[in-house]
Amino acid sequence: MIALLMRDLKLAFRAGGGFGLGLAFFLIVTVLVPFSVGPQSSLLATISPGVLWLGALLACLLSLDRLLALDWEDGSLDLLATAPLPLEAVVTIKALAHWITTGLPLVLAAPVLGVLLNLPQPGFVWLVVSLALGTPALSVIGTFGAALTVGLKRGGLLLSLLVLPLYVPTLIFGAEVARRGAISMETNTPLLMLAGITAGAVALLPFASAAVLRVNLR
Amino acid sequence: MIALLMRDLKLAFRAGGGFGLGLAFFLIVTVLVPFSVGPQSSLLATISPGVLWLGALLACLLSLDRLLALDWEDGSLDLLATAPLPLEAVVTIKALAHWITTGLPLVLAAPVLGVLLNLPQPGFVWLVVSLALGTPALSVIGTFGAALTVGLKRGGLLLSLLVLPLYVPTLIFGAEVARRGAISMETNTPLLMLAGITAGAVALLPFASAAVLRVNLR
Amino acid sequence: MSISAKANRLWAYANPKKFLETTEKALPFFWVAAALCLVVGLVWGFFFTPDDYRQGSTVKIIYLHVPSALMAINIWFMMLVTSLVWLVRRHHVSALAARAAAPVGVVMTLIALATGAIWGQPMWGTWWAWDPRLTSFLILFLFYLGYIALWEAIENPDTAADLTSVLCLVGSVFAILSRYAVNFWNQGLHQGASLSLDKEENVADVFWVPLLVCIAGFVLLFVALVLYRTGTEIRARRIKALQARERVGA
Amino acid sequence: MTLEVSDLSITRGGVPVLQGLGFALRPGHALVVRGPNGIGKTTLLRTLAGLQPPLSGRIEGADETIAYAGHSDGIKPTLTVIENLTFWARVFGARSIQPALDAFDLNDLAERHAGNLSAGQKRRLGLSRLLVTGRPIWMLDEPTVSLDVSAVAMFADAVRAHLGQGGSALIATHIDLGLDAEILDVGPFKARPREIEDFDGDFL
Amino acid sequence: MTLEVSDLSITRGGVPVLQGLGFALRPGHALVVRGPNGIGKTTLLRTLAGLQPPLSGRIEGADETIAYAGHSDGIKPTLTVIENLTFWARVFGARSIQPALDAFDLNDLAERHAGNLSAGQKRRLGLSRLLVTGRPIWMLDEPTVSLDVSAVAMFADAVRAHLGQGGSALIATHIDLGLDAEILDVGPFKARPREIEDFDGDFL
Amino acid sequence: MMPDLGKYADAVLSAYAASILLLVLLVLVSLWRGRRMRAELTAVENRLKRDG
Ligand code: HEM
Ligand SMILES: Nc1ncnc2c1ncn2[C@@H]1O[C@H](COP(=O)(O)OP(=O)(O)OP(=O)(O)O)[C@@H](O)[C@H]1O
Ligand SMILES: Nc1ncnc2c1ncn2[C@@H]1O[C@H](COP(=O)(O)OP(=O)(O)OP(=O)(O)O)[C@@H](O)[C@H]1O
Ligand SMILES: [Mg+2]
Ligand SMILES: [Mg+2]
Repeated sequence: MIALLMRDLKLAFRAGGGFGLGLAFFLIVTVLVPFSVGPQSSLLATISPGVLWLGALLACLLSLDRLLALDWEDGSLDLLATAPLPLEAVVTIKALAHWITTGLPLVLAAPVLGVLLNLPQPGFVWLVVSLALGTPALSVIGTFGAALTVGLKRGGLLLSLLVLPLYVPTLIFGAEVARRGAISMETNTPLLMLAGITAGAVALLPFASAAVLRVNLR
Repeated sequence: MIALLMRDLKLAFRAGGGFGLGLAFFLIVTVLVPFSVGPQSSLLATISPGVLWLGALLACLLSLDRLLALDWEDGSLDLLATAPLPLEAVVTIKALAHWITTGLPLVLAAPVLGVLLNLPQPGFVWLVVSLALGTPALSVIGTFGAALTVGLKRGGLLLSLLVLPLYVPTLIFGAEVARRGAISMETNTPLLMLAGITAGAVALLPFASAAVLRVNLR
Repeated sequence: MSISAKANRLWAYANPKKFLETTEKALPFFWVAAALCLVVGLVWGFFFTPDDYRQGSTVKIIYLHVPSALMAINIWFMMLVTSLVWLVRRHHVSALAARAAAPVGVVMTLIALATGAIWGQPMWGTWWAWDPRLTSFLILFLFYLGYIALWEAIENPDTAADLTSVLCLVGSVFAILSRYAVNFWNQGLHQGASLSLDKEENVADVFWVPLLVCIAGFVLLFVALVLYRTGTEIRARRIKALQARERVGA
Repeated sequence: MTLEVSDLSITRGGVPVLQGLGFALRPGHALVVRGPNGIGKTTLLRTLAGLQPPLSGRIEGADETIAYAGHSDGIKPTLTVIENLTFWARVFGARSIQPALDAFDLNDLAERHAGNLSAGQKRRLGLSRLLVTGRPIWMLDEPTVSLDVSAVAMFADAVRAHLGQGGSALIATHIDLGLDAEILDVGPFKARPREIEDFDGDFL
Repeated sequence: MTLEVSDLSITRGGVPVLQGLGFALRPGHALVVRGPNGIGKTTLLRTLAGLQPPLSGRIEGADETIAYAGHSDGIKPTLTVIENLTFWARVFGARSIQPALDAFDLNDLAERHAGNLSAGQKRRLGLSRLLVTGRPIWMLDEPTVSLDVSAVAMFADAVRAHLGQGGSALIATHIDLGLDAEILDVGPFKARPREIEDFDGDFL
Repeated sequence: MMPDLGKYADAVLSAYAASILLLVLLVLVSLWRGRRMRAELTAVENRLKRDG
């Protein structure tokens, strides 16, 4: 299991950096927002928590299609399925590797990008907290989507289509935490919901992902 | 050349629909925006032209990585390069096919999504006009990016990183047209600039793309 | 000596070996000169210039901000030129010089952005505003990142040189386009009328002379760094070639 | 560990391809699966390896005993030869990858990125993985594709050594490997389509 | 159309692999390229097909005369066999695909999606593309991978027919095709590394 | 002899600190990589010369 995690991390670093690039996409989406909605800083301040959450979500999403597809194409997944590792462990580790290479850097970079979008002062902490709590759910849900679409020729967009509705609850509560935090409102309720979603997803979805993957390997 | 175009369109329809999916992504991004920035309709009306442009751009972007990568992986690109078609023609047709399967549906769907985001009445025409003028540039620039990264293992995110800054001028002028249109301001200047960028990109970039592709095939 | 003969002598330095030998000798001079100018310029600027009547002591940031901003743009220019040389004449040293310069350009851009942001907080009351000049710097930063990422992602050095050169060319055109687009999009705060430093004649000599020294320091530092780093890239390139050969020989 | 198969029927893409197949693969023995293109050899091997369920019939002794090597090798182009092998060794809990490197003459290539190998070199790396699995039954689908004569000999030696240690191998191939093995021709087991009228519960 | 090659040196990944290679391929003749794994056969074929520039040397008669078939077949899994072939026929301006279907016995598979073919069936489809190119020189990299005995015979017949019509073929392979062809062993042309001291402009 | 920076001391000092830090880092990283490549090149060259 550790071998698999280490390999996936190594691959992410080698392949032009799964690390840097998810981040870069986040950065770029954030930068493009003012170009499209205009530069007024009050407007930006209003939408910034939501935009940052949406950007993080899209950055996660964009890196999902390489989560399992590469292993599928070169036959590694067949071999892993016949190896003495339960598929549940395989998908959990894949999700973990995805979070480490994508979610974690996003959490760390969010405050910097908050500056670009005039995020109000009290919002920074809440933005980071909500992302740290929410991104693991994004990775686990995304792994499920990747397992669903892995056999399809370039399921990239189909993957997005399937995963985005699943991301809605996480997004709603996550963005709500960040938004309320930014205007110094109470954030307990959405925060609890967010934590609940993440805990549930992490505990249960790997079984669904493994089942789906087994079907796709047939 | 027509054979290539027809094949690419056929492939797009078969492979779970390059058609439907770019669109679906556009739809979902638009739908997620109210979830992330909150539902006040005045705020949505202000940002809607920009958000629609950004959504269209991201939908384009997301479908770029299958533009050349599939043909590269299964060896078709090698064979096309040795066929009696100049590579310049090949990349132009690829860009055209991408526009027909992605850009065109986006243009047609944008007004519907405008309703969802409270786009002000006068903005609809301008939104459609600006997208119709701007999306061809997005496809051509995207083809260049795809040609640059085609040899790389899953260049997906690198592709976004390279292409997004190139999209900036198109986005600025396009969104500006839509934004000004929505508040009934004069739109001539940005419209002209947008047209200029598109014309220039369509006329010149295929040569760069072909050159780059030739290097990548070595 | 005719111009073409001179040019030919210049091309001789495109031979990696000759380049290494020559820079080996020239480098100490550049290091020392850069250090000298930087120390003199910055110390002079920081300790021995008066505060501006309007901006107070923040004016001292100019000694870092302006030189780095200038370098950030000009380094991209230099990369454009060397990329063209590679595409036309295929001298490896030229491509490698572009590669060596890019990280220096990133750091310069970062310094300009950071000092600008720090300056913006007291002057404009915000770290960041979507002012055209600031914005176009951010875009430049993205171009640098993309350029470097492309170099890193491609394994075959010649392929990488070709592709990054084309990217640099196309990117330059789009960078200029963005500059106009951004100007059109937002008129901005940077150097409003209150900051008359913009026009050369309005700058008091007390600020101007140390600023010039700092600019010279930054330029010299850049030259030293690029020569040194190009040497490093040449060696790395040769290591790669030798290792590849070793393997095939095996 | 004997692999026993009886009255096996298998499907591919919802169509039965082979039926009524039975054989036993005993330790120390190799079985070469032969048959024309498209008869269902790949499907058979995938079924035995547990990657897809059989339509009917019994497979015994296939639990965690099979090392499967299909058309693609599961090699990561950005990892080196050693890194690739070490990964599989750790997954399967093998101690050392040295024997695998030796058997397929990979020592010279050890530090190369797998993406830079030629077709035959890649294949050798893919086959060497079998040695680090420690599994008794090898299940190989056209293993000698792209291999030159000396590499085919290396492969045959590796199989012989494996058989000598009480392992067994099931190999689908079109060419002669120079192995001393029984032949299983699957041609006669080609599935006969059911009666059209027989439109029953499972649409086959 | 004679293909003439003289004093050719080729590189792969920035390393010279073959040097001083020379041969002539006359109409009606086939040439089989042999050599151990990793010697540079694939690289040679790609260079001759114009996919990469040679390091030095001359190649004559290779302009728009070569039909190249590499390790991968350029087959689209979501198109049917006929659609795949028709596409290439239109690109190369061929009139009919029927001869190609006949030569590789693809008529029964004509309406199948190419993604559902077995390895050997896919390969047959890939080879049939050669017949619709109408190009005189075939350049084939391990064409018989995954083919069964009868399909190899089909392939040999197709090559013979092509030679009979004044075509020619250059085939890299490790196995015996039963063709009456000259052999070009590239082993002796393995590139010798340059002097270490020779640290010149092109890093080779 | 620290000059009086007034209420902007934080800004000015942090600007200088950040810039100088970045510059020094750049120089150090360059030198470090330069050294490494130099050493590695001699090693590879020697190895090749020895092995012929
Ligand atoms: C992140 C923010 C900033 C960026 C990216 C930035 C960028 C630039 C650039 C590109 C130049 C051009 C140098 C030239 O063309 O001569 C410049 C010059 C200058 N900047 Fe900034 N700037 C930023 C923030 C600020 C702030 C906040 C101030 C002061 C309130 C400021 C004051 C100046 C001054 C005085 C010059 C010199 C003008 C001249 O001599 O031409 N900048 N800056
Ligand atoms: N997804 C699918 N749907 C329908 N039929 C399929 C599908 N995949 C494969 N087939 C068919 O199933 C049959 C068995 O295929 P299989 O790959 O097992 O053959 P094989 O014996 O390995 O052939 P080869 O020697 O060419 O590799 C073939 O006739 C093939 O066309
Ligand atoms: N990108 C690369 N960088 C460095 N070396 C490479 C690269 N790609 C291939 N090589 C090496 O170049 C040599 C020639 O490879 P090539 O694929 O031409 O061999 P081949 O004769 O076709 O072998 P095979 O019979 O195994 O297909 C091999 O030794 C290979 O390892
Ligand atoms: Mg098979
Ligand atoms: Mg080969």
